[in-house]
Amino acid sequence: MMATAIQDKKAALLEARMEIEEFNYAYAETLDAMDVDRWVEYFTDDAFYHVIARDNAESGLPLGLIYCEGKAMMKDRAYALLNTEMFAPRYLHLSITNTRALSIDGKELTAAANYTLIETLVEETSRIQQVGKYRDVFIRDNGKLLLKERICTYDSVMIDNCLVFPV
Amino acid sequence: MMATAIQDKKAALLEARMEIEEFNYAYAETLDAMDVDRWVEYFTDDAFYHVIARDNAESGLPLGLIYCEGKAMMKDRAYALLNTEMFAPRYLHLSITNTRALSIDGKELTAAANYTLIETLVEETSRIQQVGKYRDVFIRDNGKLLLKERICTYDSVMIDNCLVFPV
Amino acid sequence: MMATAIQDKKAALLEARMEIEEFNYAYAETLDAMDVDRWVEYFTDDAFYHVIARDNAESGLPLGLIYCEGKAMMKDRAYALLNTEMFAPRYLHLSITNTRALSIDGKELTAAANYTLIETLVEETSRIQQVGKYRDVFIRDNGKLLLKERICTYDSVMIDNCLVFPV
Amino acid sequence: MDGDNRLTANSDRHNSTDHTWPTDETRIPDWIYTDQSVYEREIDKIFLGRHWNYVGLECEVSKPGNYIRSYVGPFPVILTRDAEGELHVFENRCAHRGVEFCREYRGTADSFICPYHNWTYDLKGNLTAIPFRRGVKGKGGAPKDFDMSDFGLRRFHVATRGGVIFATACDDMESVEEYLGPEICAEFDATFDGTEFKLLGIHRNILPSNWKLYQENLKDPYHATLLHTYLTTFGLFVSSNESNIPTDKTGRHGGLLSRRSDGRPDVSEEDQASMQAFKKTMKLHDPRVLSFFREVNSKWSGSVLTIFPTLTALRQTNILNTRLLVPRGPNEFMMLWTVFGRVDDDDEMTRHRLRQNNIFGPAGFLGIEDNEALKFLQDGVRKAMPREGLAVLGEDDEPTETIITERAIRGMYRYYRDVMEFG
Amino acid sequence: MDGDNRLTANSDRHNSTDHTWPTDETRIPDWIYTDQSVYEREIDKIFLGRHWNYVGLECEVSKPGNYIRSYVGPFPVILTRDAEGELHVFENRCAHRGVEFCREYRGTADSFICPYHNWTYDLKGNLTAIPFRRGVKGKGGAPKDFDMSDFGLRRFHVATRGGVIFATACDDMESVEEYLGPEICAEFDATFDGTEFKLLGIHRNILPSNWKLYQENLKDPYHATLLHTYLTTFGLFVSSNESNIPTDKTGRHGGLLSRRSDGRPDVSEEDQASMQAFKKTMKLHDPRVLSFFREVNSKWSGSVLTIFPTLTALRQTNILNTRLLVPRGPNEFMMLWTVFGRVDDDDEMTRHRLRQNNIFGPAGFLGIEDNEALKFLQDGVRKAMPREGLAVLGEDDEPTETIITERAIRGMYRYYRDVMEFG
Amino acid sequence: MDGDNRLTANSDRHNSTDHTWPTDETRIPDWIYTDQSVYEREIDKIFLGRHWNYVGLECEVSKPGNYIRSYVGPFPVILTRDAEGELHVFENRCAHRGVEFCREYRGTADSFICPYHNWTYDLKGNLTAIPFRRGVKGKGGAPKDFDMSDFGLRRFHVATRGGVIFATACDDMESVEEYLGPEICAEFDATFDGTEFKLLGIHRNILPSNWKLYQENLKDPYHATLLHTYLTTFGLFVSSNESNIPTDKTGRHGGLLSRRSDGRPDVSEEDQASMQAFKKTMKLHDPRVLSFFREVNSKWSGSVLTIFPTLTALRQTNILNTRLLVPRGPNEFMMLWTVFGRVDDDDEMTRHRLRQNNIFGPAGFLGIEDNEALKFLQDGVRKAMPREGLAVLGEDDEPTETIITERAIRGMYRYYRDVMEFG
Ligand code: FES
Ligand code: FES
Ligand code: FES
Ligand SMILES: [Fe+3]
Ligand SMILES: [Fe+3]
Ligand SMILES: [Fe+3]
Repeated sequence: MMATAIQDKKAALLEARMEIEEFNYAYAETLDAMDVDRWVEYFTDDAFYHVIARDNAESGLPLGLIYCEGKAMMKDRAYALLNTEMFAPRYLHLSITNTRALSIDGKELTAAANYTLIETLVEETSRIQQVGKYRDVFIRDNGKLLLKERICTYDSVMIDNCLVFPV
Repeated sequence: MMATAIQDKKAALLEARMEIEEFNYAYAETLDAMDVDRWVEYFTDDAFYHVIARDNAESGLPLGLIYCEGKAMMKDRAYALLNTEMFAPRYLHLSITNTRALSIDGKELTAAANYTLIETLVEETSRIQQVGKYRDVFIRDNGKLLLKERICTYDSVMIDNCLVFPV
Repeated sequence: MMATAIQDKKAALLEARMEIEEFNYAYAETLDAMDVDRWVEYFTDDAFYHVIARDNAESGLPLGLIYCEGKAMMKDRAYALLNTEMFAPRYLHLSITNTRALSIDGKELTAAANYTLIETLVEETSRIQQVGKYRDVFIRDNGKLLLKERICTYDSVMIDNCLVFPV
Repeated sequence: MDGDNRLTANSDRHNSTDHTWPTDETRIPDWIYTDQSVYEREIDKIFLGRHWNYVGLECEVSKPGNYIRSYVGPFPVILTRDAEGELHVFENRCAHRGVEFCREYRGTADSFICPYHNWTYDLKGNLTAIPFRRGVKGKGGAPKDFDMSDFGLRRFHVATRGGVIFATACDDMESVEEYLGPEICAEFDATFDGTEFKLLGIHRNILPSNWKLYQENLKDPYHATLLHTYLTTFGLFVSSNESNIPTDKTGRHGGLLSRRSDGRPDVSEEDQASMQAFKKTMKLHDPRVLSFFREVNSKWSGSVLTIFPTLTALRQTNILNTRLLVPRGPNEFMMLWTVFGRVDDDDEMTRHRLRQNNIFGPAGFLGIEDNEALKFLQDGVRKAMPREGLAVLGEDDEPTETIITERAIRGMYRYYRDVMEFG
Repeated sequence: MDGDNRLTANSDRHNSTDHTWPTDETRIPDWIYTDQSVYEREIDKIFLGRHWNYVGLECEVSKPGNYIRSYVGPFPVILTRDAEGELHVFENRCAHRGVEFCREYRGTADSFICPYHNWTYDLKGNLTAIPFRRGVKGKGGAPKDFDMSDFGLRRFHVATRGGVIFATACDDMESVEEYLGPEICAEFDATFDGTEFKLLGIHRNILPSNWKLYQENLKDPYHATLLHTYLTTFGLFVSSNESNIPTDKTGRHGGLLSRRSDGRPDVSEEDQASMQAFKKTMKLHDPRVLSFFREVNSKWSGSVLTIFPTLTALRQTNILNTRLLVPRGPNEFMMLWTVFGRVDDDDEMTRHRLRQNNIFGPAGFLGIEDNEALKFLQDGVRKAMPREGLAVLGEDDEPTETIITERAIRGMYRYYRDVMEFG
Repeated sequence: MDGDNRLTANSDRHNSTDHTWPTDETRIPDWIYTDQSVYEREIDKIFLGRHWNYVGLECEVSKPGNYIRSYVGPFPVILTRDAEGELHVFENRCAHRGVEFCREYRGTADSFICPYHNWTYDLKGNLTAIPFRRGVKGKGGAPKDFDMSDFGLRRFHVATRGGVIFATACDDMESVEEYLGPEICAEFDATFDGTEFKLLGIHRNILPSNWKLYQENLKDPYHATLLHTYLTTFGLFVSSNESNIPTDKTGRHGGLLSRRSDGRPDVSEEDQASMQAFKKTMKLHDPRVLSFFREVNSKWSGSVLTIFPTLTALRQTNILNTRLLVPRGPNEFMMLWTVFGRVDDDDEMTRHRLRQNNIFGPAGFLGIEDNEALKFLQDGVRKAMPREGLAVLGEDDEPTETIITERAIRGMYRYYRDVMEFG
């Protein structure tokens, strides 16, 4: 590519990263509030949301801790969490760092980020519940970004009891 | 709003976020250096600084772990910490992530962020001392941002011994 | 300085910070992948890479946990890690936050950031292996940033067994 | 009423150091869940005793040279398939200085080389090489009479049935079939029906509770209708489903069998009253999660088997998995959860299983609730003033379709008390 | 001098398994702070013995249906106010399988439903409902003769005074007034004077030290002038303040009473010499923190009461709080710190209290220092070679206004040794 | 072969509560690495017994008033140099209530003031001041007959040799020279040759293994050629290097001495076969790391000394360091690693040492491997079924240049068994 083309690409990716950071920080705040009904709205109708242990992912095993094909499945999970699930009270603190915009192809953006979920239970100190990486595909839907795919690969494969909310 | 107005607002908020990130990162470095005299200078004279446990906040209980009405009280705390307090040597590592600019209204900005304070004591490994969220009101004082209000609501309501320095 | 000059400087530093964030996030992903061969390429040939305990640094003691004078030493470390070292399988999660551009002087940039390395061992939960601060000198080498110096001063001076990969 | 249950300084607070079992069989003492010496006794009497310990599935080590890390009770072992296809289970501890040498979850190898001094073992656990065994320049090395065959890795007896692999330290152990007994073996064979399985993945988690509580949980039909609103609401399991709760004659193994009703569950008003959490109105946006493709020759759409001591096997509609319980002291255990399908599944069937597994697992609608409930339970027995728990529901001679019962729990503890030789 | 205090292999290192109390009452053995068996003995002899255990304030459960999680010694309990306004304290442990069912810091309810099988308890702790008690279709369920009134939650006797709530397992317990004794009760009543209180919030922290060290700390007037430079510098407490240190006749309870001098403290040169940390020059930028609005009928502007075993009550200028010590083994305790005002406080008075609380609490100028000092102290007794600590200052028959004294500490341990039956 | 090493319910699983030492000296029991009571016995018999415990180097406290935190066995102590330049080692625990008062890694002071009540100690550990000792206004304070000289900090006997500082609780201890014995003392003196050292820094880490395993590791020439490919590949240590492994006559101390071959190592085909990790081809991009400036009067370019109980001293080409092992129970120890040069090093020599230290340390090519291997080893003895480890290589009367040997390990445990009085 010519130097200027490279510069343009760099500028576009930087701009995209800024926008995705805005998206991710809003996303995290929605989950910290356990507002899973709104969480669903960060995705396209046909979105694929997958939370997968790094050891399974690296062994080519498809099992997901959470595996949602399409928004409908996410809605069902949101409903179940808010209306049928029994779990201890907890505070969630999801920090998203190292956001990277990797490519832009027309309406489609690919991106990556690190996430760290710190959970605090009643009368316990705060502890790391899960760390992992997002691998994302965004699409731009009249000016607004939506997740078409979010693959959450987590390092914390030995789960401390259970993961209640999505990451 | 018209599309362009929305675009302008988005652009303004993005710019504000960049500026607040600069502010927050400098703020964190000041506290990691335990330079509480300089910490005071991040606030307006009439600023309100409140560190409150999430369980108290959510129960509508006003008690603060730290409760400073105005810079004068912050100065007194800074003086006490540096001149009268006895505590074990420690290293502080305050990371501020997920910074969000929420609104701009003339000179006044509202914002939010996540913070994680990792403390390291002599001959101990590093551990999470406190995680929480900032809810901020900034004002612009000839070009410079100052905190008019910083409410630090912490998840880590079961405090590990004590919190020595502000967050 | 005149107001505009200050504004220009602020703008330049902000732009530099954005660029360094891009650099740091790519750097972190390279290390999380344990791709130390590529890690070496983030540095200039004469770069100085130093990982030093905060207690040594603050006592003026020069001993480094890792001490590399020039890229050649880094290459040797990379080779040793990938070809001769025995260590348990692990997952690395390096998050870099609070990136700050501190000064710009011609081709040379100084910067700082916080880093947090979370390590996950087989059948163990994720834990903080090391937190610390980068003090960096970047140079611009036809459009591309390279590290001329990265001093990693870590708070976690009581190391949990050993540090296998650079930070 | 006031004055009842008044706690007094001399009300029943058992000294957890004197371990006499309550005479009333409906009472279960706290100390079996929290006492370190009881835990150590379990190691000898149970995990190294006359029992078959589940260690893995054949589909996890399908090819010669495949191995996985596994456990017998709390002891780390390696499960291998050697070049001849034979399965072996041996300790993950070097015979030299004691290194736990295998640190990978799974892999393929033709030998294991201990990292410390490179002593080498074959896939049967035999010691096959010692570096510098003859020394250097004739100096040093192992004694002339050193016989490597005396220093292999201690191995367990191995047996398989339907692709499920068991190990034991007992030399004159009966067959798995006899061990399971006819009632449970029949249900075991219904799930592990001889077709070849395909590994879909592993869930791993640490539960802060005693390993026996998990077996209890899956022998407890009572909680399913009350804790798991998700199940009841969608008729995967309600009190009106046709059910059966067989146990083997010793009481150590059990089954929780249910037949899914078609369409909306029929739950009587009276039963709904008992189920405070019952929700009539919930409807799935994506009902595929619950679709059921009949794949086994059994009337039961749901089969949960609890095989003493540390295996649970689940077949729920099209979910297939096993869970291995790995004790880590009295107050904690690790769970390795192996999810599988069949080799002849097409992609859509595989995706169907993956979708359906959302219901279970450590982030599944049932997994969350069971794990949380067991944590609360361990907190109770660990922190509260000692008190005997109750297992009073149902009768020991009741018809096995009775579901409001704790018969299977009582049965397990009758066997447990016996094998642990508690007076 | 060299040669003194020479450590020798046979110098006093007590075997912490033989618990004989030193004959010299000014010596305090290490093992009462670190030994597990001593801790377990405290549970029987102290927390479940003839003592009133503080569990909360009426303003925390002001309305019918209000409840909070609390503790009696290490045992989780629930404090409730029932529909009739009566207070109850009972175990937080289900009578069925043992679940710690209440996981919320506070709330309002008309019953407690255990999440595992939905057994239901009323606000008195009575078992009121068992789902499917009669089984389903006549099959299963609880035995015909199962009497729910036999399986309520074990409850403690409750008493209140001045809005402070106590619980005991002792059946023939004396009144709180008798328990406190006249000297301490008078000061208790001065703070808890019958006006209605308003909850301002709770501080929670974990201290890595033995619970008794906290009681010691607040019975120790000596440290206040030396550790807490903040206090001394601003004349909240200096050796020249008028003070009094009453104890009850058993020695288990104590008070630390002080009268604030107006303006700058008068500290003699000689005393300043003793206080290496003394700072003459410090001036507050915002003196409101120290303003004192007289609100109680007492000559004492500062009153710290240590009520055995686990309550401390603080009234310092306009700061009002209680602290509940929750032991978690010998080396750790949890502190629940209840800060309150009065219902008739106006907003400015509330803000004043909130500002003033900056001085105390886990991030307060005193809280930081006390918590750090106690951590260092536990580190010492836990890690160092065993050695007896000293409590040599003052005399047991000294005038109670003596402040350079450890009389109250000696008194507490005289009682402790006695009730613990240490030879 | 199958049938060998068959684990059976009654195969050797030692009850770790009965501590009888194996009769075969080539067998080492697990329980010395994992048993709490054995650990407590080590405190009395070893760390407070007739041994010199390393506490630091003179270059760490080079000036009057300098001090560092250190340890004798698990006990926190302070090492000071007083105004007269004399060295002192005393407990870090206040004689008053027991506070661990010194929390700084290092510093300079003329006294230590305990934060709790400001009791003050001089650099010899003498109690020199008690605030308000005479009370206030004649009230309170210490008893008239209170003699501060009775309440200093308990101190250890101190000895130094070649700038290395040792402490003991034994009153009639022999000299360091006698303690080391002629063979080891000679090598000790070769490294600590009387020149003045310069502190370069400290590495600190926690190893999840028993402290004795670290001594073993450095008495084990066998692992060096096999685990540390880095060493072998660059000829810092290969089986063909000239080597010597002396021990003192008791067997407790040892040396691992080697002479670096020039250029590429000469490794016979046969030996390479034994070294699966051997890499012929590796070449350094920056060979400065391995440059060797001869600085001591010794034929050995590499000298690792293991001084019982808790010192290891390393001289490897131009790397100089000592390691202090601080036990923290049977399963963990802390390592304080002091790296130094010589006062007359120029900047380039200092940089050379810093570069070379990349090879060692907790992120060094050897440090990583040893720490990982010892972690795996402790995992093995802690988690696996009890089994005796082997130390069978070499013979006790072999020539000391033999390197494929575990003679030094056997020697240490012969002494250990003896001093621990194990039957
Ligand atoms: S410990 Fe395994 S080879 Fe030495
Ligand atoms: S454990 Fe509480 S209802 Fe069963
Ligand atoms: S404890 Fe050290 S002065 Fe009181
Ligand atoms: Fe369940
Ligand atoms: Fe105090
Ligand atoms: Fe080594």
